[in-house]
Amino acid sequence: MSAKTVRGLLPSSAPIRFVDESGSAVKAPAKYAAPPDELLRAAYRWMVVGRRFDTQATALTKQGRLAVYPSSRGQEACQVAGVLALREQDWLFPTYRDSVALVARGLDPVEVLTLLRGDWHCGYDPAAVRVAPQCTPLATQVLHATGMAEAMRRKGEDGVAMAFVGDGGTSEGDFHEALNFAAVFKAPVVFFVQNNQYAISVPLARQSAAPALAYKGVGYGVRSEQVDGNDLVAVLSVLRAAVEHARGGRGPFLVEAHTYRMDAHTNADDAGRYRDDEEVRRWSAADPVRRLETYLRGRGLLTGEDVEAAGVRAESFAADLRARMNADTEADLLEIFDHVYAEPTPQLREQRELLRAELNAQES
Amino acid sequence: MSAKTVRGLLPSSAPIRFVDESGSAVKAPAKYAAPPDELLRAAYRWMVVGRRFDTQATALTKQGRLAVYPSSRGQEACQVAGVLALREQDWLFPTYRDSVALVARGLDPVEVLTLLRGDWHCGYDPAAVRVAPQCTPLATQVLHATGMAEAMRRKGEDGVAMAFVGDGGTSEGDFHEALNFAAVFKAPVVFFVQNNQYAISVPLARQSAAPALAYKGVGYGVRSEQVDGNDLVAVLSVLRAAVEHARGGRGPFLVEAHTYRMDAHTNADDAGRYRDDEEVRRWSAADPVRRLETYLRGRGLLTGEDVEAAGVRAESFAADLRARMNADTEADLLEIFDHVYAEPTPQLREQRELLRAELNAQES
Amino acid sequence: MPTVSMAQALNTALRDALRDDERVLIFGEDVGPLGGVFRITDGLTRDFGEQRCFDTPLAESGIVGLAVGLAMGGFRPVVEMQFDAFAYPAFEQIASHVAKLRNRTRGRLALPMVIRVPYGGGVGGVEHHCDSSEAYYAHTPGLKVVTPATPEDAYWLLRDAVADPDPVVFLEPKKLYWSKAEAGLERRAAAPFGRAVVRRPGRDATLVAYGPAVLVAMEAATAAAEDGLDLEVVDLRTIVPFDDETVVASVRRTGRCVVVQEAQGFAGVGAEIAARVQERCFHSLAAPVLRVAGFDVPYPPPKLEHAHLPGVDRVLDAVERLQFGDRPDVRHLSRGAA
Amino acid sequence: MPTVSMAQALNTALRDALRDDERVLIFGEDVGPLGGVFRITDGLTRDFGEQRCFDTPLAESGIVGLAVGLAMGGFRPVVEMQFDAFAYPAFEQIASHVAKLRNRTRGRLALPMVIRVPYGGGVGGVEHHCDSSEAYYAHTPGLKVVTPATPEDAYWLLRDAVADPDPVVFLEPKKLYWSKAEAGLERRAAAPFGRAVVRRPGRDATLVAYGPAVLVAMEAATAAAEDGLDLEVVDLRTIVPFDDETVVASVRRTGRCVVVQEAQGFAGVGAEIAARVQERCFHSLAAPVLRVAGFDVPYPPPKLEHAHLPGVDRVLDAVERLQFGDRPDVRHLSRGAA
Ligand SMILES: Cc1ncc(C[n+]2csc(CCOP(=O)(O)OP(=O)(O)O)c2C)c(N)n1
Ligand SMILES: Cc1ncc(C[n+]2csc(CCOP(=O)(O)OP(=O)(O)O)c2C)c(N)n1
Ligand SMILES: [Mg+2]
Ligand SMILES: [Mg+2]
Repeated sequence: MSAKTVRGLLPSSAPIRFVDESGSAVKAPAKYAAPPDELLRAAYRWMVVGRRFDTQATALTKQGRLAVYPSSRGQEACQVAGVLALREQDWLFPTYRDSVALVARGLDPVEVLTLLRGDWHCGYDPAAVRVAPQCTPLATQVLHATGMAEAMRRKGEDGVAMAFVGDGGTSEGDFHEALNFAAVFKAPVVFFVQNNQYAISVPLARQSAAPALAYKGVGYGVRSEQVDGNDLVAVLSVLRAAVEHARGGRGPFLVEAHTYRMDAHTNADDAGRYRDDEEVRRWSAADPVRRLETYLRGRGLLTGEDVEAAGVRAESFAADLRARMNADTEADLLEIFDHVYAEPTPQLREQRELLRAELNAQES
Repeated sequence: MSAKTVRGLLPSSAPIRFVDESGSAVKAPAKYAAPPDELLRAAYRWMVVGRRFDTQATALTKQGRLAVYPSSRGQEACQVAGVLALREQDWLFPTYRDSVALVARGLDPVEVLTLLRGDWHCGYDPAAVRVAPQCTPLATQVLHATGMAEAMRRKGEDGVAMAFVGDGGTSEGDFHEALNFAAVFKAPVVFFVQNNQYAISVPLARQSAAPALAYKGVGYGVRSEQVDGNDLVAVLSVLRAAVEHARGGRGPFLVEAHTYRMDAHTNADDAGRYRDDEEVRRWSAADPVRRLETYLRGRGLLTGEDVEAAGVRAESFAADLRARMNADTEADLLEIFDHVYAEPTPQLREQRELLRAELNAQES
Repeated sequence: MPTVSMAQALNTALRDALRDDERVLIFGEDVGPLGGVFRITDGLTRDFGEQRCFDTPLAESGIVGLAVGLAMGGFRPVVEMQFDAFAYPAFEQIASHVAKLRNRTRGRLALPMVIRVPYGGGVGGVEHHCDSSEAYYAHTPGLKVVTPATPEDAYWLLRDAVADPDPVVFLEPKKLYWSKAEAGLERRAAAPFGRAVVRRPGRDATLVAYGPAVLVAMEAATAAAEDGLDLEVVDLRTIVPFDDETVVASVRRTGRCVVVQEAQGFAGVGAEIAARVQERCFHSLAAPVLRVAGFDVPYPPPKLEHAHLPGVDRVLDAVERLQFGDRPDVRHLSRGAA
Repeated sequence: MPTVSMAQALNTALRDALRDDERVLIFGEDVGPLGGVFRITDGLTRDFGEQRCFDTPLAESGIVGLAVGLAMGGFRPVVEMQFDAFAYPAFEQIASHVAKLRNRTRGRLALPMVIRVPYGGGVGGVEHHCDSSEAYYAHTPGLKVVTPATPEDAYWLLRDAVADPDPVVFLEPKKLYWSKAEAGLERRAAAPFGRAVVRRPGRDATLVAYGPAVLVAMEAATAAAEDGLDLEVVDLRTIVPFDDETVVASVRRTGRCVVVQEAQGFAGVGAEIAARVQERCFHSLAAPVLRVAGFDVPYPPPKLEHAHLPGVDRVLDAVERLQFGDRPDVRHLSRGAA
């Protein structure tokens, strides 16, 4: 294959940027179009809601309302851009850290938190919203996304699947197998790596020696790009290009977004053990919400009123979530037997009877 | 990371060649040194022995002396160069197809064929010869090689591990994980992909959409190269550079050799089902043994007498192998219990007694 | 009825499934033009096209993970793992996703897919090619686990598996691939999915077996009959769901039971059968439920596998230990070997 | 004797192993500066340096495969799988290599390594974080499978495992990590590796348990004692090798047996125990060997796990079904719950 083909697959040597940390526009390569202004305004509103959702979920966890919560504070540009780059017919394959993306997809936040709340299922109907259950076994969902993309391709639909995956997740064998399958089948799937610099406590330098994770694409013949993950405009622009590349039948696309996990891995984690405050402070300066706000204000696309309205909307979103999460739910213990198979096996029927008898005995 | 670093990792855009198909020298990049003449002459002799060994093993299989045999006819340049690039202190991690490499490493061919003969162990003492048991679960050995390289590095030894793997094997998750671990730990390991164009019946085009498999290295920060796998001089030169790179503490190296599996996957396979004779004929023209012979003769490094002597040596090698393989061996059935653990568990002792009683009953 | 091999029956089942349901897709390593290393998919690419039966890159986790996505997208994947031990790379996908997706979506996403696994030994295979891996799957809730012992069952159980709304691990006993028998593939006479069958009625003891061990049990029963011992043979057919009814009814009747499996015994499916039988038939049992299984060693290679594989003699030895002291009508078994 | 938690005992064991044998290496995901998500490796990197205890990239097959190579190269790797279900990606390396390397080299290459796996539920973990995976390993010849139930055993069995010439899967019951008990970590009083212990002697029936279920069995025995029923509790400690002697001696004495395990029951280790016990103690048994196990469902989430986990009541219900009709001295159990 020609050197030109190889160059066409490789990412830019530095992350794509449209807006710098001060909120000023910088020149981006011509091949990436600036997203429509209206979309940027919508993205801003979702980011504000997303950030508020995230702090609310963290608070609910402290109150014992969630079993665990992995915050994505600091990654809102990625979470929102990932979703806004998709159309309704497209599928999203999120990880446990992508609740904000699900919120931006329009899912009921209470449903989004069902699993983390301690229930046994994902809360929403995946097929109805075209969002797979949030996935914990790392990188496994990247293959499912590839399979779904291939399903859509085979059915002649024009849907695209987008798989979210973390920097740590790229080390798993499934990530490799997914990129390879997608490339060989030319499946319309976008692999979106949120490189937030850590896999729990393990920093990127111990995760990979690659020039950048985006360089993984060429080894599969997958077109790749890297982007400043705290620049909403850049992430959205590049992901839109990636999605249209896939939708156009040109195969998969890999995007690495360089971002940062501002909070600990989850509420149960103690980030002080492995990173210093100084690093966190440095990344605060790159805050994606403030950056987009400054940029949009600078371009006259956002007024003080808009900002205030977004804040108000986010607050009422949080209040509603709080109220509904504070309501206790009843779980039907016997339902644990009902969805293991389409019909319970004779063994499960017996076990259900055993539990039913126990519960009856307890009640009487 | 700079564009220069990335370029430093990428392979040449075309496979490295020192000798073309007609046996004439061609210009290779200066960074790869021509191997010493004496080594080339030794390589020739091993290739002749290797080819004869291979046809002999195939013949023994037809006679029912081997359970199965995966031929590497056509891949002798890879098999021999892989071994000659190593020193005694280095470790080799072969696949099932690399018997010729083991022969070139100086192992007793009868031991090499122990497993394929239907016995339950690899035949030789891996630590004594620094050759791991030939590995069947694909790409799993690539991780073992990385671990061994890491062991040697940690012990301050200057050994290198070389993992052989096929084109198909590069699709497995373990291949990915091994390259990543090796790069992060800077383990002195050379990944040597014998791309023989097929994984059983599956051609390369269905295995990967990469520009070449050698492009997989950059995604891990692993220096990579591709080479004409039927040009012994090129394979040996590049592998020697790779091994010295690793030995010098500069981390792992990936080499892809483009070659061809002349025979079916194994004696049990029917290649006619998935490839045409025309393709096989085309590759015959690239025969590595003849190519090296022509080249060495052209350079006056090989005489007709040498060629004849090599043939004679190969014949006696084969005759000896034949004779020893035709001798029946006695297997001690009870030994199947002896090496499951260092000491058999009480359960295994019981089971051993059961079998012993059965065998005694049969005898009486 | 025509006589067919199990391999032919399986091939026909896949063929008929492709014909009857356009959502069915067959893929895996070498299942395309080659027809699979055992030729179970022979001719399917030729006859149904690459869109329906195709080769994938070489990665088992990838194959199963792709199947999960395709099933979520409305297809019915039937994937082949080339050999038992080569399904292990897919273990996480199988245990954490295939088995659980229905449950973790409260039944909203079904996962109708079949994972075909040629398994077991007795074919002179080298290392890693002869594992009996049924217990790993049977122990994993959410999977159905099936293994046929006759060509007719192979056909119908595979049709059932493909039509099933749940994921099925379909274990094909390699050593029976070329065994032939009369088989009705046109009109169903085979028992329903989920039911065991009595392959041979008998009064004196029950042999419970599945997959490759059924043949051994049948041969043992024939041999025992020569000694006047009337053994019943139950073939499980599906390990999950398990047919307690048929097994229990048999053992209650005969009062004695030997479980036969090829897999290493420790914590295998045979342990489950023995445990269940004694739980449910304790007061009918005249002797403990005995197990005849492979040894707890890595599957041995061609030269040694005969020592490992539970054969007729080992089964009859176990039957002999069933304490027939209370049954003077049962003569002591006298076999050439003993 | 000092009182320590199981987590502390494990940490001390690793510490002492690092101190006593320079070939010992500890690695895995987050085991370095963080000290592991359960802090079992807390302080080891600080005290022994990165060369001895370090983080790896995030890939379980990679971790185990690397360990194989390092063990071949003379080290004694002790690797951590972060949670039970996250060991599944390493299943091929474990089943096809870790378990088999000694055998396939005719004993020439030993593979002394430990795979530590925090396992089981009862800690409010979300999906994929609470699997009981012991049966997968116990069914795989070539592996030793250990699971402690007390801090003292945790220490000594882990020391034994690290010193063992064979690969050991060391299963740590998550819900016991913070349970405290007096433990002699200086001078060994703990039973040898491979031996079960009678945790509580009793006359009327034997409860056989291991890992997290031992605590439940002990509590059940205490509760039963109030009803005048004297239960013996046997703690297996090592599942492989299995200590038939201790188990059989107990059941022959008591004549009754209930096996308690947290894992889903079907084809689990409890099935093996039940099968073995009835094989070996048939004529001593007054009732079938019963099993109390997790249900055959994917492990349920925090809100529902209490319904799934075998608790004291479920164990006592089983004991009650042990047909004490012949024992008028045993009073009918009367519990609040029943
Ligand atoms: C197969 C597997 N191994 C281990 C884990 C435990 N685990 C959960 S999150 C995590 C770190 C993931 O890091 P990354 O992919 O970078 O995603 P992030 O959490 O930073 O979003 C680990 C090790 C898991 N969920 N799955
Ligand atoms: C994990 C695993 N999956 C499947 C197989 C079955 N198998 C044996 S060889 C082979 C093809 C390997 O192709 P390649 O890596 O190109 O090596 P080659 O045989 O061409 O030397 C397959 C699929 C295996 N041995 N291991
Ligand atoms: Mg991360
Ligand atoms: Mg190949």
